[in-house]
Amino acid sequence: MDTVSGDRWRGVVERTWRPAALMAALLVVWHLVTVTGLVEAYLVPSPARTFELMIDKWSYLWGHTWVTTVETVLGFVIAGVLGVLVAVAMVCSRTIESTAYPILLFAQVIPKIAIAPLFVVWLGFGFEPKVVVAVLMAFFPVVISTVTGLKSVDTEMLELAATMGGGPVKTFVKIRFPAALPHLFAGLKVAVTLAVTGAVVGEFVGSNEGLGYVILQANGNMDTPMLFAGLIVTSVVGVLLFLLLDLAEQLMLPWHASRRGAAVTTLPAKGGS
Amino acid sequence: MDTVSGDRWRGVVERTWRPAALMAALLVVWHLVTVTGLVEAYLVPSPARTFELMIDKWSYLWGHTWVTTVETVLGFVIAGVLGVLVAVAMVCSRTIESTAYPILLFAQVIPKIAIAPLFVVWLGFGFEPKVVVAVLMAFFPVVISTVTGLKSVDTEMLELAATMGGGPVKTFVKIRFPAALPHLFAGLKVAVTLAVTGAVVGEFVGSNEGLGYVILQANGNMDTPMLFAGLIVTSVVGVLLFLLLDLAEQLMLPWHASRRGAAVTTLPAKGGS
Amino acid sequence: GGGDPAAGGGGAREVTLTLNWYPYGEHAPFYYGVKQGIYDRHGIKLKIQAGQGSGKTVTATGAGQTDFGWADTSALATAVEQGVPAKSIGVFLQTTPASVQFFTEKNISRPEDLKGKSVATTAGDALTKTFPAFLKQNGMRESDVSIQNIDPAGKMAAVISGRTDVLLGFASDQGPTIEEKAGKDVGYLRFADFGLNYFSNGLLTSKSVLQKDPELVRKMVAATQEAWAQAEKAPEAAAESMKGAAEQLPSPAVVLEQFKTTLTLLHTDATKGKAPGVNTAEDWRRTIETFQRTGIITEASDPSAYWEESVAPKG
Amino acid sequence: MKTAGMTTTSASTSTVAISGVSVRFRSKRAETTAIERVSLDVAPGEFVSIVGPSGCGKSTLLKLVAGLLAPSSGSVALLGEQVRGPRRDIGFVFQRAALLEWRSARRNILLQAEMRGMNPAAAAERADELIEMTGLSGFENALPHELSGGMQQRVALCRALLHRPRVLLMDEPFGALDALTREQMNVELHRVWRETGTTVLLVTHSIAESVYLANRVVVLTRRPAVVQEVIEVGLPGTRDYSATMARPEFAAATAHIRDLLGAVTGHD
Amino acid sequence: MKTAGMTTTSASTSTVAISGVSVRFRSKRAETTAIERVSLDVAPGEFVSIVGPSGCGKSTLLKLVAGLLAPSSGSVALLGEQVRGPRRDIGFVFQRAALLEWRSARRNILLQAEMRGMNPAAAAERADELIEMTGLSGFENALPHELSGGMQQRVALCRALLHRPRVLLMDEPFGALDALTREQMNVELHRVWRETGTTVLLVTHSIAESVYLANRVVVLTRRPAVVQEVIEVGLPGTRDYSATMARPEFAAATAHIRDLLGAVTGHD
Ligand SMILES: Nc1ncnc2c1ncn2[C@@H]1O[C@H](COP(=O)(O)OP(=O)(O)OP(=O)(O)O)[C@@H](O)[C@H]1O
Ligand SMILES: Nc1ncnc2c1ncn2[C@@H]1O[C@H](COP(=O)(O)OP(=O)(O)OP(=O)(O)O)[C@@H](O)[C@H]1O
Ligand SMILES: [Mg+2]
Ligand SMILES: [Mg+2]
Repeated sequence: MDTVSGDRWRGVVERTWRPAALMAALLVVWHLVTVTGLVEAYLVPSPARTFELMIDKWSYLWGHTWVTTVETVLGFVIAGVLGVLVAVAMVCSRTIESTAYPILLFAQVIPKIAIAPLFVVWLGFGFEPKVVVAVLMAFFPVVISTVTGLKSVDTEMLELAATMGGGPVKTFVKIRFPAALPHLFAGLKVAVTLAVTGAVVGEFVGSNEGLGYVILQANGNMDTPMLFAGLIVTSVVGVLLFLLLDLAEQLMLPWHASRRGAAVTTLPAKGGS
Repeated sequence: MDTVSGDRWRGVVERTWRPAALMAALLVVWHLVTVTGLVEAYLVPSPARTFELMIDKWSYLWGHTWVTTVETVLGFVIAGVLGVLVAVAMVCSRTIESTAYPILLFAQVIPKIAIAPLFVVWLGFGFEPKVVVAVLMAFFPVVISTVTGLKSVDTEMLELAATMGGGPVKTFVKIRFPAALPHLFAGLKVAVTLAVTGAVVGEFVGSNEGLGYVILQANGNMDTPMLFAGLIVTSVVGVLLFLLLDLAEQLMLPWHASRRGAAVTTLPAKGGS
Repeated sequence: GGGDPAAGGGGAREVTLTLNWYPYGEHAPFYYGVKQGIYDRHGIKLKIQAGQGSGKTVTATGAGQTDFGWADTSALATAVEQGVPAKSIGVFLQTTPASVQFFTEKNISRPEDLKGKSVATTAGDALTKTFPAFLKQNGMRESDVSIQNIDPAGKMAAVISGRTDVLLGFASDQGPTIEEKAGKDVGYLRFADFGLNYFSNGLLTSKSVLQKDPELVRKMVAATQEAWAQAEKAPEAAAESMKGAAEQLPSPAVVLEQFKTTLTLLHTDATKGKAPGVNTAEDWRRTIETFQRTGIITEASDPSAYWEESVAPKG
Repeated sequence: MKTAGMTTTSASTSTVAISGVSVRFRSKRAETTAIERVSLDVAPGEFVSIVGPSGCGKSTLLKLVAGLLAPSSGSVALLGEQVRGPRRDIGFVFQRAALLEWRSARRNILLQAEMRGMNPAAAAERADELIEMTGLSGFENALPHELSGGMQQRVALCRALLHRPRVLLMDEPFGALDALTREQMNVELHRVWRETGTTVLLVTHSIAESVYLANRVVVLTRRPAVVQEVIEVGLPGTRDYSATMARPEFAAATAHIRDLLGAVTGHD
Repeated sequence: MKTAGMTTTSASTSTVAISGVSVRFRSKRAETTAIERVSLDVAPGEFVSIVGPSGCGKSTLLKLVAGLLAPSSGSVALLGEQVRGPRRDIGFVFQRAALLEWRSARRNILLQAEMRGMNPAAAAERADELIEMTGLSGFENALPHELSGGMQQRVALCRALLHRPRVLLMDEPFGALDALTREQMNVELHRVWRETGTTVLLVTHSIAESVYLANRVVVLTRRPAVVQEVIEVGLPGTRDYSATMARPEFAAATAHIRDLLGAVTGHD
């Protein structure tokens, strides 16, 4: 028991020390670059000032962070569910696939900020337009990945399913979908980062709260410490959501080859009980 | 011979009529919606006016389209190459993977439009900042997909490669990379649409040319026909680039299951010579 | 300056001017000046670039990405306080075009009428920061109105659609556009008419250009003043000159309207009758005091911190 | 048309009725005729083995019967009904194990029950029975990549037997098993067949196995596969393994099949 | 420590020297001991067959020799060198064909040459020779999914033979082949072995095959696999197929192995 939890602990350290070291290195570079005047303060503030501000204003930042996080999560969940549904429809029917693709592409490629007036007029200034923008941004990677995943299922498995007569729904639930999960997760990971951006962009369009508002205002005031604080917090939200997904992937797909680690180095456990 | 080319022709019709019909239907809806005054002209122009404008100003639009297309393609290519290289490095070394991930995530999550002023200050109003934004936007999906792809190679194939002693480079070139191609293409497809958005967003920030310039200016003047013309052209650029990738995928991966079509319905050819 | 032998034929030196925004009526004199050869005559081959907000223009100017900028004085003041090495070389819009804009059907004629109204603003811009002072000046509090931050393009749509009652903007910018789009008359409450005036758009450059090539700056100021003076005399021709110079413009009627509105903003009482772009230190002081009072800057410095008087010909 | 004469007229009473079926695969490179005008009728409860050279079209034939492939010409009927699409009234063991890599051995077997909506408790009991029978006890919860090749094949076998199908199509189901296990499986399969009256079509490479288990052995030629001969195995219904092997009919049948296949001598 | 005595001292002259090797797999669910203190020496140019019940650890043993798995205890040496990682001085036929689905049959075979940087022209010639030998002619350009199970296996065989390896590790390489093709392959393999002096380790389920081909047959027990007995096959070097089968030594050896495996009777 002791050794197991010891192992686990060592595993956590193992996995975190490198990113932590990197972060520290980046902080040092940032510090040096600003202290030496290589980059001027009106462009990039010093880390000290930025973190000072973050501590001073943490409750202000926290309030806005919460708003953005809720929008992001909501947008991501909707995009995930919708994206999978659309992908399923596209895989089921060539007609749907060939008709839906152009619309999806269209919706994907349009710069969301350019249709801001439409959002403002149709959806107002509340919660909804931000969630909509987040959904629009996050939707496409989910669809593309899921379609790819659903289509790369082994054909023999599908033939087998057909002889079991489970029908399309059961075949989907028990075979196609689980087989597509590794692809789906790759799509979801991209999607969650885009959902964050979407929520922030949605806030750019029209909002009195959220990190987008903080960033925009800081930009207007040339308040670079606040701008960087906003950017850092935004990134942290994105990174945390991403890591949550990564964790979910590890829990749900222990079987997936990409989690099994490198091939050739597989060593059977030394010793035993 | 005749029948083959006939078949091919029928195939093209088969594949295009549905999207075309959908486009037509959308145009009709758009027309009706604007003609009946359901949506006001200051928000959505009529298709007739939009296309009229597109024809009138085609050389103007074409010039800007060309600029954006070049930025997009350049950004996409750089993001693709860099993304694959980074993914390879990440798959090769756990150290690189765990250190690079946070940076990548960070770079991905930050709203580009918020840091775009930095690009303008550092890189000016020219070509470069747009390409940089396009690269930043398109980079992440390529990395994520490639990593997933490279990791899902059958472990037994890798073992086999090890017994052939080809070394990591040959194993990569001949086994891992081809096996990852279906994943990679899914990533590239998302990336190319994001590269378009990236280039346009880059142009929003500071530019005298490109579709982002056209769109933002139209937005400022509430020149909705021009706005929609810009959006349509942007989408067309995105869709065309996407289709090019799709074609490349079909040519390069004829073996991939997702291209082999549905399993159970595989029919051996009727008749013969 | 100007002695650079590599700088094009005819001795004209290529110079970039980055505007505060995409070209609209206010910028007509620059195009007019180019068309009339005024800049050429001063040895300047002027290249006009669109900008994306005064703040970015000031920063880009300070960083040397453009030779000259055309931007709002409040943005300049903020930037200077943050350490951006940029300086004004003459404010041309000495009366602020800042105004509350609305359809006349809303029956707003005094600041008090704004009570209970929703106001579309843009987060972080100068108007939004001076608006509370405008309200206070007129015996109102911020809580009397509801503020809504919206993207610049969304602001106009919000007012036309009725999502908000009024917007904060430049009288020389949005007003004529929404009037045309909605087909309804637009009314203005100009800050300047209700006891709050400060400097608006003007010409600026970086400290390094000022230091290295004061001669070029002098030429630029002189040429610009001349261009504005000429344009003032022939507003139609000036507005006309924009046609073709920039493809995507508001309709000619809107451009003219915008420019005519601009012309009403060129002078304070102190500079009446002088050439456009000639400022007085007293006016500068008053503007700086206002900026400090409204929180655009935290500490007021001497006008010389923001304004290089030496390059401006006394007119 | 020409093949009509070869079709027996008992189609309506046959469990499997293959009449004049040809299959042509067309790929970019070439056209392969896998099966050429093959006709075969299998009576209810009959056990038919199919042997033939590698690549001749045996797997193709089974897929035809299951409705996973459509013939280029000719027709197939199963249980009196024309085969037009995948049929669920069968149990199919593929040549490859085709297991879901994220399901344990037991849950791979139970997939059959889940897909058919069988009673879970009954299915679980049946699964345990089959796991016991195939010697997989102790590995119920192992994932496919933790199983040996032969174990994977046995899981696939259990899966096909779980729902006691009326028709069993088996494509080389014992190929990855050692001799002893294979014999045990043969005996078990024979018992299951005797007890349940299932109709079985078995593709095998083992001549002994084909004769031991079947009522009839169909010998196919090289590609394109044509039925070379159908051998009636005159062995008694209940077959003790060693006793059967010792019978002269057994020896005669295996020798004949070896000759047909052109084998130099009697190794399998 | 205890197993040291079991190790023969000829490690330095052996091509393969397995000494006191155990392999334990640990998964979340359970710990499986696949191999328990197995020792085996294979002399240069020797042909050793390995037989044993399904799931006993035969594949595991071959992977140990190839350096694809590290033993939990004990050590393995190949060609006089300790095995510490994957070894390239071998040819390996896996139990599954493991073909690259995007390469044609021929290009799958040539993968071996490309990975090793062999002379392309010579490799191509050799590939054609092997394709001819294994009866794959006409399917050189077919993709794996267009090949039958047996054909895929033959492609894998060709791939392993392409570079004329000094040591050949084969994991049930003929399992998906029909009796006739299997015999032909046996004869071919025997010829190749005779001519090249390759050292071969062959895992097979066919007792006849194991005896026909090998100098020695290693019989493993049920899991955890222990070496039950090593049978010296006293057959002459050059072996005519039918003549060999008819020899009394052959009959004796197969019967003995059947007994060891606990088979009820002589079916394989
Ligand atoms: N999808 C396909 N496309 C093209 N050719 C195919 C396809 N499937 C099978 N074939 C060809 O059809 C022939 C018969 O294949 P099949 O798998 O039925 O052989 P088989 O008798 O089962 O052989 P084995 O005993 O080796 O498994 C082979 O020549 C094969 O190449
Ligand atoms: N990766 C693994 N993780 C856990 N257990 C494993 C793993 N690989 C093999 N085993 C176990 O090791 C034992 C031996 O497996 P192996 O594949 O060597 O058997 P085998 O003798 O080749 O059997 P077969 O003849 O069926 O192929 C089996 O019980 C199997 O479950
Ligand atoms: Mg087959
Ligand atoms: Mg094995």
